[in-house]
Amino acid sequence: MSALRTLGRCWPLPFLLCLAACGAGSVCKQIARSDKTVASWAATAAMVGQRWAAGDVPTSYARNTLAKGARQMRSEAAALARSAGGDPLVETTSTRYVQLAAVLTRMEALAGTGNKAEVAQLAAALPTLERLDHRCSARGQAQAS
Amino acid sequence: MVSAREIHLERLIGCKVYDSEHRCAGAIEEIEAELQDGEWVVVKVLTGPIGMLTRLSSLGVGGWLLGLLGARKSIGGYEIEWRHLDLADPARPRLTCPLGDIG
Amino acid sequence: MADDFPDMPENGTRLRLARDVLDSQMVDREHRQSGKVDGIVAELRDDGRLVITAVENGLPEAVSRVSPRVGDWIAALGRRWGVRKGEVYRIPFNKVRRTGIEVRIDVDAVATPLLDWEKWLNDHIVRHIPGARW
Amino acid sequence: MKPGKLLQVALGVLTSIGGFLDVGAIATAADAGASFRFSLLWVVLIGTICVIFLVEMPGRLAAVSKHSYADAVRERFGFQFYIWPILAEFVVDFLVLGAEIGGVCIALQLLTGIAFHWWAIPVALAVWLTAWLGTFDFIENGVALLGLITLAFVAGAIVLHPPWGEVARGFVPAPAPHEPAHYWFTAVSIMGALISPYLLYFYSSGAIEDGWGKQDLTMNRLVAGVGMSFGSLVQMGVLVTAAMVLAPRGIGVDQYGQIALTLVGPFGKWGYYLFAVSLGITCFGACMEQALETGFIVSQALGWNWGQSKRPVDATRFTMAYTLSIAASTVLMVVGIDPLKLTLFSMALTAVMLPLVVTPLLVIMNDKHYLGEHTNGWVTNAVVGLIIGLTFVMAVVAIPLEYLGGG
Repeated sequence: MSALRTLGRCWPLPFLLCLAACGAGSVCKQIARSDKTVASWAATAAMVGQRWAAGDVPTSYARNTLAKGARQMRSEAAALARSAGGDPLVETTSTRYVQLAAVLTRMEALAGTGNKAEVAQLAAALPTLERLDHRCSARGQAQAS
Repeated sequence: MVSAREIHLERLIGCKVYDSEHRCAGAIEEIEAELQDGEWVVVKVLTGPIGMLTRLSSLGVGGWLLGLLGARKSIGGYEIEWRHLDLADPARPRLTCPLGDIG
Repeated sequence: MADDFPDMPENGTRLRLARDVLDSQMVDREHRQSGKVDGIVAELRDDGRLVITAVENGLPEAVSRVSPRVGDWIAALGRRWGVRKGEVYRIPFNKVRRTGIEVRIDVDAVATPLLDWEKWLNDHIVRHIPGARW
Repeated sequence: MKPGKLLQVALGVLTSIGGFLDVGAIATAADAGASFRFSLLWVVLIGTICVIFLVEMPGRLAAVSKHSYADAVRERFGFQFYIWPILAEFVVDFLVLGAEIGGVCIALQLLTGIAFHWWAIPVALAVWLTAWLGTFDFIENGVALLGLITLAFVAGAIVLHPPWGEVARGFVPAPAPHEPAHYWFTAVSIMGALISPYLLYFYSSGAIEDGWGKQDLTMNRLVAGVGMSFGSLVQMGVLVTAAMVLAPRGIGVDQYGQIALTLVGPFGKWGYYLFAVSLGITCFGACMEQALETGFIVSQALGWNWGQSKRPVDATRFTMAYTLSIAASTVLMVVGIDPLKLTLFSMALTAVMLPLVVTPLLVIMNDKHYLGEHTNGWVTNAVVGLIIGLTFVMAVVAIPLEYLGGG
């Protein structure tokens, strides 16, 4: 839970960095694309977590999907770092992806132990993060197109 | 085993026909044979669009389409009688007379 | 059936070889599908006439119309491993009794190489798999 | 119309509905709904109209001439021409059959939790066994009737109470609301999934298998028109449920597992299993059709005896053709290639080769040697001309769009 709280408190930082760096169009475009994928997987994890806790989807499906989501997020983070490493905004964004991936991995582990309450809680917290990413990528897109 | 004067007609199709002044009459698209005393004898080849449309038996639709595309005078291509054709080298069929005489 | 082998047309009848013979579906006496016409052989006679002598069936012949080199390559493959030894089978043109989208040939395909692959696959593979004769 | 005939029409319509979806249709419709809500419904509508014509004509060709479309293209255009569409079709069949097998494997993964590539060989064996033992009727009618379960998508769309005004506006062609490259790539993928070459080859072969004659032309028209229209409702159902469940949450379609959520939304636990079974049956039916289609086109191109209604011993080359096709495509899944990526790639490839397959239709359907007095009217010819034009446009834009907007 602490990872979420720290992310929540310092949310203005990536937002401001995004504004400053949006002059570098291609980086913002890359971030926008990665954000879209990561946001999609974060939203998937949120719905899967909630539906698993409600007993609508089997555990194997929930774990597979959460694990796949975490993998996708990590690969987006790595791809972003590889393509535009050194740029402060990219560093912050890929770190955020890795932290999100950690949340998903945690949810997957909890699903393995059948801890519905905590998975539901983590799932509920995810959308706020995911919407934050949207605002940044939407601004990035508006800048880029 | 290909005997001395044996010709594969399927390989003629698609070959371009040239006259003595190296003008092209188009690619052979159809070959016409006639029954003479129990034997089918090649009497004519058709080249170019007229040959193609004959082979695709769509002279109706094809002619209409080509008319749309501005083929004013005729659809294009030639009907070449056998006697005007020289197949000494089957891969490069020749006309024995100038293109103008084919009409 | 009567219409299978109509009597020979009269003299002067015209035949369009590309449209009504080449690439048409061959059907034998027993209505078996017997391959497509892959080639037409003609002979240049001394009197200058070019007389149709046979139709041919064989993958090497068909492919060599696209690319002679690949056609030869397939024929070589056939000679080494093929059931028909890469040979193209010829049917005398006087056995061709009907032309058009279907070419009726007055032969019994089983007695010719036309169905060699069919028989070979049956004898060596298909027949041995349960349910092949359901 | 005699009761027997009415029953045949009803069966034809039902099998069209049950057999309409395949892995490509599900993936492209779900991606469209998730990314653009209802605004691509007009593409499904246009695609369906094209499908109705592209199914009716080969059916008529086969019923009147007893020659399939593959036969006619070789007989009329010659081997030199026909070798290219058939080679292209082999490659697409190989990929699409792999994707369809993948679809069944994913369904089994959803049901059992066992990773999908473990299911590749059992699924391939089941597909092969059904083809080996089943008659064409059993395969076409049996599997397709089971496919009626896909009406769950239509039910899901209704239960979710979509804004019907916005849905209706989706049927009006409109420019991209956002991300134009992805919008048009998705549009081309939907068309590529709908207007697939296998329609022409499979339906003409099917009409011969069913022994259709001139007396079946009305039925052919009814089955094509009514069947395909209802069938497209199912694909629209997939699009609408994705628009209602995935789009608001910003869930994109990167994996089949995410598409399962479209039915979990409206039906909860039941929705999950409904999706898995729908995906499995739909893709299993499509596997049969793709495998048999490979057998049809090679047999008809080379003039072999063929027929799924024949026993394997009576059509050994045809039988071995589809057997090798199933075996080859299964390798794609055994090595664990992602079925969804394979699906979208094969849809784009299909779009590129479509002109080569559809263009000969204009010549053949006007050839009296094949159709006598049942050749195309000028209306149908005009529609075929439009479809050919559309396929050329799709062929030109498919690959650039895949690069720009597909990834």
